[in-house]
Amino acid sequence: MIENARSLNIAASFILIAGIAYILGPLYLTLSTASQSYEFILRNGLAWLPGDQLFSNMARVFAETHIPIQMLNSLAVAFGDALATCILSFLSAYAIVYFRVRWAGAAFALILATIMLPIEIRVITTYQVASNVFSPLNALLDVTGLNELIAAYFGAPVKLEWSVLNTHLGLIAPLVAHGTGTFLFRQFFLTLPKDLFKAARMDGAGPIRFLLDILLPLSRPSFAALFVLTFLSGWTQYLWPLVAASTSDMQTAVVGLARLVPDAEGEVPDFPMIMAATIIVSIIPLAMIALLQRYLVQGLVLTEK
Amino acid sequence: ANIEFWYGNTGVVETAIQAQCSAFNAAQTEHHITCVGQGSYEVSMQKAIAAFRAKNHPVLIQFFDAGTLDLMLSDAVVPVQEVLPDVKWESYIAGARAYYETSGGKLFAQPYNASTLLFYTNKTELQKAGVTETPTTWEEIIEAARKLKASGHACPFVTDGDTWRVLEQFSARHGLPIASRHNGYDGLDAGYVFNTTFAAKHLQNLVDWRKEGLVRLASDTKAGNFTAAFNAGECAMMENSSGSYTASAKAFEGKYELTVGMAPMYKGYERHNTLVGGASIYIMKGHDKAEIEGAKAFLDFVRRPEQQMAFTSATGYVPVTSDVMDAIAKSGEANTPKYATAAVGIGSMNEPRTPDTRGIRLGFYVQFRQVFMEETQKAFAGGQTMQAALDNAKKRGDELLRRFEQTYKGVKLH
Amino acid sequence: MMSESSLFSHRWLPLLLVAPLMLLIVLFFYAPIFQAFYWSFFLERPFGGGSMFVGWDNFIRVISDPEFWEAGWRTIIFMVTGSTLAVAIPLILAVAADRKIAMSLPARNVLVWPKGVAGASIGVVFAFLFNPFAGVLAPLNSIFPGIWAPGIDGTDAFITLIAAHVWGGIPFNFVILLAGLQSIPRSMHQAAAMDGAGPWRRILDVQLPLIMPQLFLTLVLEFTESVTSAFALIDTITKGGPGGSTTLLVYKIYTDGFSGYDLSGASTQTAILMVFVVLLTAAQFVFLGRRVSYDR
Amino acid sequence: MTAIDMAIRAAAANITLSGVTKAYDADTTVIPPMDVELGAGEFTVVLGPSGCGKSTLLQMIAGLERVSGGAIAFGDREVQDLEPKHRGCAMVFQNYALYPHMSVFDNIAYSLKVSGMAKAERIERVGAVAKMLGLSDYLARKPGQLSGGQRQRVAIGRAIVREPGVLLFDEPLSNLDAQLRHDMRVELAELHRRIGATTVFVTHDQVEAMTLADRILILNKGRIEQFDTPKAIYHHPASVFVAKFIGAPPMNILPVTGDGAVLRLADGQVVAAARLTGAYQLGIRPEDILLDAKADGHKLTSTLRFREDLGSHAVLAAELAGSVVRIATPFGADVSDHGQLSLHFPDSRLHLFDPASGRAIPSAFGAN
Amino acid sequence: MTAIDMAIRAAAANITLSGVTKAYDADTTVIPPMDVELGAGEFTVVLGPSGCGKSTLLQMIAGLERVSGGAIAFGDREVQDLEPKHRGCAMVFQNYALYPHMSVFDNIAYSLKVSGMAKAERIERVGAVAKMLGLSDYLARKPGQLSGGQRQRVAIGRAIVREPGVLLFDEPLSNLDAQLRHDMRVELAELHRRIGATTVFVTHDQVEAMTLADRILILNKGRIEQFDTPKAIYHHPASVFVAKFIGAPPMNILPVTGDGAVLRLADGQVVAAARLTGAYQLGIRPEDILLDAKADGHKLTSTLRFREDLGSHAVLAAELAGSVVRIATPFGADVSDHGQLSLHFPDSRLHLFDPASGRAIPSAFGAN
Ligand SMILES: Nc1ncnc2c1ncn2[C@@H]1O[C@H](COP(=O)(O)OP(=O)(O)OP(=O)(O)O)[C@@H](O)[C@H]1O
Ligand SMILES: Nc1ncnc2c1ncn2[C@@H]1O[C@H](COP(=O)(O)OP(=O)(O)OP(=O)(O)O)[C@@H](O)[C@H]1O
Ligand SMILES: O=P(O)(O)OC[C@H](O)CO
Ligand SMILES: [Mg+2]
Ligand SMILES: [Mg+2]
Repeated sequence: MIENARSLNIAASFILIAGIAYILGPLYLTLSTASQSYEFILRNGLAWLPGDQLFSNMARVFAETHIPIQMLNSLAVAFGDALATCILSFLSAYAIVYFRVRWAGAAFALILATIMLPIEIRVITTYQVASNVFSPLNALLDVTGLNELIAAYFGAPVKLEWSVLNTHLGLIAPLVAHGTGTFLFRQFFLTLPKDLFKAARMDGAGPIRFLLDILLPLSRPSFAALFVLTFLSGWTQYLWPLVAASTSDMQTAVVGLARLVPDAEGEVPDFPMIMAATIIVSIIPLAMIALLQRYLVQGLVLTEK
Repeated sequence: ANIEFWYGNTGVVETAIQAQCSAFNAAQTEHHITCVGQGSYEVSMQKAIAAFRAKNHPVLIQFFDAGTLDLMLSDAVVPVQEVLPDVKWESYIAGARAYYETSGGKLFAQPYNASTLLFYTNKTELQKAGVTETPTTWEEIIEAARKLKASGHACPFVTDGDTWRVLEQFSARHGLPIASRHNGYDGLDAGYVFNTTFAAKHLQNLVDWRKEGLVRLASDTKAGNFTAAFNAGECAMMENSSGSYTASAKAFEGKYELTVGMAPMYKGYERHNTLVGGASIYIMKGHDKAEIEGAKAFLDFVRRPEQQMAFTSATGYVPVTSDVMDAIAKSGEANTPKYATAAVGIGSMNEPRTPDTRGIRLGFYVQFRQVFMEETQKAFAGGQTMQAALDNAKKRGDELLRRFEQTYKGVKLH
Repeated sequence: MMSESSLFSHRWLPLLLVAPLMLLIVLFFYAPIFQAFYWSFFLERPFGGGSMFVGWDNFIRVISDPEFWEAGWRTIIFMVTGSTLAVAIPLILAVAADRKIAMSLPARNVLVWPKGVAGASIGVVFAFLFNPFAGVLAPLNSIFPGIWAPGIDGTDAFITLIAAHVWGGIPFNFVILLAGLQSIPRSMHQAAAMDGAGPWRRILDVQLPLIMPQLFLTLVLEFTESVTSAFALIDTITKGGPGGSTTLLVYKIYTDGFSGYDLSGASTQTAILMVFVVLLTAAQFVFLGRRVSYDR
Repeated sequence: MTAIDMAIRAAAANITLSGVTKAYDADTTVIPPMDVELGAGEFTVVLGPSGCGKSTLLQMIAGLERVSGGAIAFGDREVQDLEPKHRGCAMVFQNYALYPHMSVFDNIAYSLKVSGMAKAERIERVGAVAKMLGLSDYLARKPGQLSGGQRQRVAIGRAIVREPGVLLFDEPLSNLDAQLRHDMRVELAELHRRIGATTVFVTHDQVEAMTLADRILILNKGRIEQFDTPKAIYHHPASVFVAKFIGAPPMNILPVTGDGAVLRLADGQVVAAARLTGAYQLGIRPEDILLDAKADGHKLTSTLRFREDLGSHAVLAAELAGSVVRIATPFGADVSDHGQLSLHFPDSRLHLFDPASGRAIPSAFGAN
Repeated sequence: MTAIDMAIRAAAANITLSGVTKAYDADTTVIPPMDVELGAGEFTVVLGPSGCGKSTLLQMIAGLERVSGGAIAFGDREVQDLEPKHRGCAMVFQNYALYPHMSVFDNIAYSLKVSGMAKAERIERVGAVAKMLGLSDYLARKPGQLSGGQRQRVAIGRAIVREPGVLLFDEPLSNLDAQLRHDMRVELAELHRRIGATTVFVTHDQVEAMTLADRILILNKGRIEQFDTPKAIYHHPASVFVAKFIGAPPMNILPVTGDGAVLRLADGQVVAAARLTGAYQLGIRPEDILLDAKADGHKLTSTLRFREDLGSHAVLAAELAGSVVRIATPFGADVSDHGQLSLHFPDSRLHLFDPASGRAIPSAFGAN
């Protein structure tokens, strides 16, 4: 366009530079500190300038901490969370949008409500459930009096027990119980031409074929965007894995990382090693962002209706 | 049997615990212990609570001093002395016993990583400022602090104002109660009294000294951490747990000279014992005989003098049985830095005691510690006077006590 | 929406399709919430064993506790300032990145990075960044001693938290808002240019009004996100201090429940917070959502 | 004639709607009870303004919408409760609704694949269809790489590959530009001539309707206004609605009053002799109005307002008795701008409508 | 005539393009050097196939695209380096690009507001424009609540409220359905007659071009094929491209060979007498072909393939010398299907083109 947008472009450049600096500042500090020695930190606190200890600090992370192994847990949790979220959200959004069922609105509302209350608020009781996933069922049987009947007939009431604590399943499942994915897919489905659905029906495709042959291939960008977002949030989860995993070989890297900051007052945290570990722990998600960044914008364009 | 032990420590201590566990597993074939770090005492306890409700709790769990009453009334643990009647429990030093024993004199938990409050100085810096004698009273500390300040030292004395340090240990060694009913030993109907004792004056002093620039809080230091500030030489004196000795010694190596002694008194007050800190190990209910056997074996193992000595030398935590003191004496290393805290720590805990200095047996005490910190920090920041802060803390603390009383209505105090 | 009757009319299949997610949500969302509500009417012993029905006592206790109100008030302040900034700053960045300038490309990549760095691990860095002696504001402190003291001064600690929160909130909001800006048709800019509106003016008159749906979406999500993100940051940066000045309700619930063993009190607060968040979100929909026009 | 053509021709069946109604929700009936029979192999165009229920009707035939009442039969087979895939009809959508992620081949073959046809047979069938539609060279492309016309052919290929007896189109040309639209129309007509499937074609474009239909079904608010051949509809519109809807520019409609002897316009000028009394609507097509008529009929005086010259012919707009009348003059006759015009309405070209119901009054002036 | 009309008429200026070129990137020139002058107050339609550079040309005039070379002048004022807002021209966009969040009033008033006009004056100006466009009752509505026709009027209102000397339209009718399109066209013509702004109107619809333009500029791949009145373009197309582009159905083009005496079709039939030798392209419009000509001219024998009946006239497609020839017969003459047709091409209606360049060869058969 022929117009003098120079003032705006200059301002925009400055804003972006400031934004980038704001983002990179803490990351730079992480890097510079990670490349100093513990002794340096003891004397100076964190470092403004990089040193030469980066690799030895990283080597210590590998040698002295569980973080490399815990990264496998993180990978399992983030991947499992992302995959399960993508698949389950996809399926439920599919049921809500493409089936004539009276409860679709209610189901969607029930799913969407989960967006409002993060796991941090309900962590205590969630832990209770995770420690025995049958506890709600047991309680239900008790309250309804069914258990008395059962006890009368079979001699003992039903008391099922299954703890998912300290398992990958238990780390993942409560994270998946979340509505964002369903919301995203629903929005996306609503933007698809309706005739596509009708055409497939005319072609004789039933619900499963339509799902597999038409909807799934078309949802790839949304799938990718949701996958990346969920993967990242799964990877960076803190409170739930902290609580739900009790052994260090089940814990995720972020929890392991936080654990490097000692609880007792007796010590100055080994910040160089912690920062080196931070870098190691962030490598996978950062690589993921760098690779899949374009899908993020692409897959999130939620053109309303 | 295969058994589990949950603990809360991290860092150096965690390493030492894991070493002990491996040693135990290597030493015999009958049992196998898995020692699980939970990241902190709090998380460890909360998980134990949930795990107990779900009936998949460990046999052994370590917990810190502040939670003693909560566990005693929980009906989730068995007194160790009942499970292990044959152990020579008398060999545990009185200071450690008092904190964890029932009214009937039976130990409820086996003291494990025991600590107590000590006083640390950077002798090099003190001498630079012309202080040749290591101070032992608050009056001397303040005098030294003024000298340090005059000589340009920015941070003469440092503390974090932690409840354990500024209230519990202070009150105990000055023979002051924190709460009525002998700090709760006599019943759940106790109420807080610290806002009326000399402790209130001491806390007000801290506020004034901080204003004067003689005392710094953790957040006033460059490192944002008072231990780090002391270790880095930024601050010249601090009050801290014996558990921090190893780290300080390591940091000072080759740069500064470190002294460690008993925590300071006010002149005119008779010295009483300091309380045992750190944590102890409980046996949880609901396990079969084989598992209890394993637990017993482990408890016996960590009680062994050589194990305690190794733990002490690795962490700075204090040994708690008299036979270990003998062993240390025999080892010929008694005066080396390795065991520097052992003698002074035990000595401090063994000072004369009164019914008010046995320990703390108050409900929801962990939460009270936070309340106390919150209120006093406001006073340090100038948001309210120290007296108002303490009155507030008492009020909120009493509410906790009343709720605890209500929660455990009808439960007998051991 | 499609017409009802042109949809698949299977009976069991849709149930089967939502069942897995629904099961998880019922188990790990509704059951815990129900449990929290349940506990809020009881005095619950931490290790179980005795639990006493106390009616509304817990609610009365919580409501008459000034600490609760203070934490609630702080939560609101954090939600409002935190989410406003966490939307406004990405908005400004997105408007800038939407222009065809050299910086736009690297910005689009770098600005997403924080999403990959856990709040729990970056908290330490922020604590240092705002350290009164060594951090970015240290020079200020050497001129006016004590002006910046997050370890003592609650407001300063609060600001530190918000800065860290905004840092972590940039990526998601940036991406959504940028996507919104990019879907504005070119002809809309051209029309405004013909009308004599320069590029600055177009930001206000054209771009902002047209990304209202995205702004609304980010605001709503950000409100709940601020609750979540706050936890990890408080836990690593301030621990709720100094003097409780950064104890938001989530953190208070966590500490009351986890370190105070006050399951009943924590559950009661959880229940109240839930009602509050739900009401707040509903209010957003009513007051903001109504003004959002989806016309393009 | 290829094998596919023959198969489709054989499958073609007549479509009978008996009392079919549709209401999307309780209070608004989109289609009141409708009875109609579309002949086997016939090309029916459903024409009507936007929102009149054309798509709804089509989708009920296709099985994409449930009927609220009544029955639909293909031949003797009642189909209203069958799933789309069991009805044996195929559909071409407005924007073609091609699967964007599939190649042309896969798009066409998809219904065969779903029905479980063996691969070899699929390739053969798709090959035959593609050849017939001139798509053989494009089978590997994705829809995004095709021109509008090619896309339409793919959509048609997808529809006919299953050899449906009934072929349905929902405004398949409305997204194209004029040029392409014209070409597609011709292609469609040829295709139908060849394969002879019973075809229902929905549009709101009258040129499409006129050129494609065997019969046109004109819908207005869900009701059938007229169902007849294009010629009959053009020359004998059954109502004012049809008269105004068909023809561009549309039929002129003027209010007239009969005094038992002649019909007069609002300003008193006499249009025609007729033994009618009372108020009527008089209709005449623009191309039926004669200029400067030498005939001895009634002359009407009007004022020229403006003219549109379309090359092949011009359209004049003239003011007559307070209304605007459009006149189509054959092949660019020269008329001076803004002057007086003398018009003649031949009796045989006049249409008379009841002003209340809008229905035509037949044979008012004898046959035409 | 209102005050706004007068102001715009006064501002109307001629537009001169001198050697204007445009290349979006180095290797592809969208517009090769172009020289053209559009008269003050003239209504110019730019017509051409998709992608030929119509929008590009318009946007260069508007200032939304930079020229790659050459100069644009409004009157004596060189404008090619001015920002859009300083050029004094206004534009109506394809999808109108109304601000969806602003009321009709605010949409129209926006440019005035930007220019800092006082509120009272704004209300007055917008009121006048709205009245002129019949929008007075809709000023408070949002664009989403308007019909297509109303939206267009808002877009026009927004354009003319600033009293621009130059009014630009980029395919403003292409999103409308046939009916509405027709009405809008008439409104536009009236509007231009009234306000007389220099108008450039881009379209690829020839009916629009024919009915609206004072002169039509026909573009082909960025080059001007012809720039003349609609009548001249229709009756004297300057090239095969123009001949085929204008007229529906388009002009028939047949290869002929001259032997110095007559022109013959590919199958040897004689079309016309002409003293020409060599190969040519012969053009004749469908409506110019006579059926069963009584005239003594050359008779051509052809076979009828099919017919499209459009009510007002019919189009026959006949095979002649291996090509398909379309014939428009006036007002539904009855011709039996699929029979032999005898055709006559009147000399005066023939067009001759150079087969290599495609340019018209003038006066080959005297005037017509
Ligand atoms: N799913 C639906 N739910 C409710 N009403 C509907 C639905 N689909 C269509 N309608 C209504 O039914 C009427 C007929 O719609 P239909 O789509 O059949 O019209 P149409 O003739 O195809 O129009 P167009 O030419 O615009 O495509 C309209 O008034 C429309 O608003
Ligand atoms: N911004 C651009 N960058 C590069 N090429 C462009 C750009 N805009 C248009 N073009 C190219 O310039 C040529 C002319 O485009 P233009 O939009 O002027 O065509 P048009 O005649 O308006 O076509 P249509 O009728 O489809 O609108 C096309 O080949 C197009 O691909
Ligand atoms: O720091 P520690 O381990 O000595 O423990 C100190 C107090 O006992 C904590 O309650
Ligand atoms: Mg329709
Ligand atoms: Mg264009």
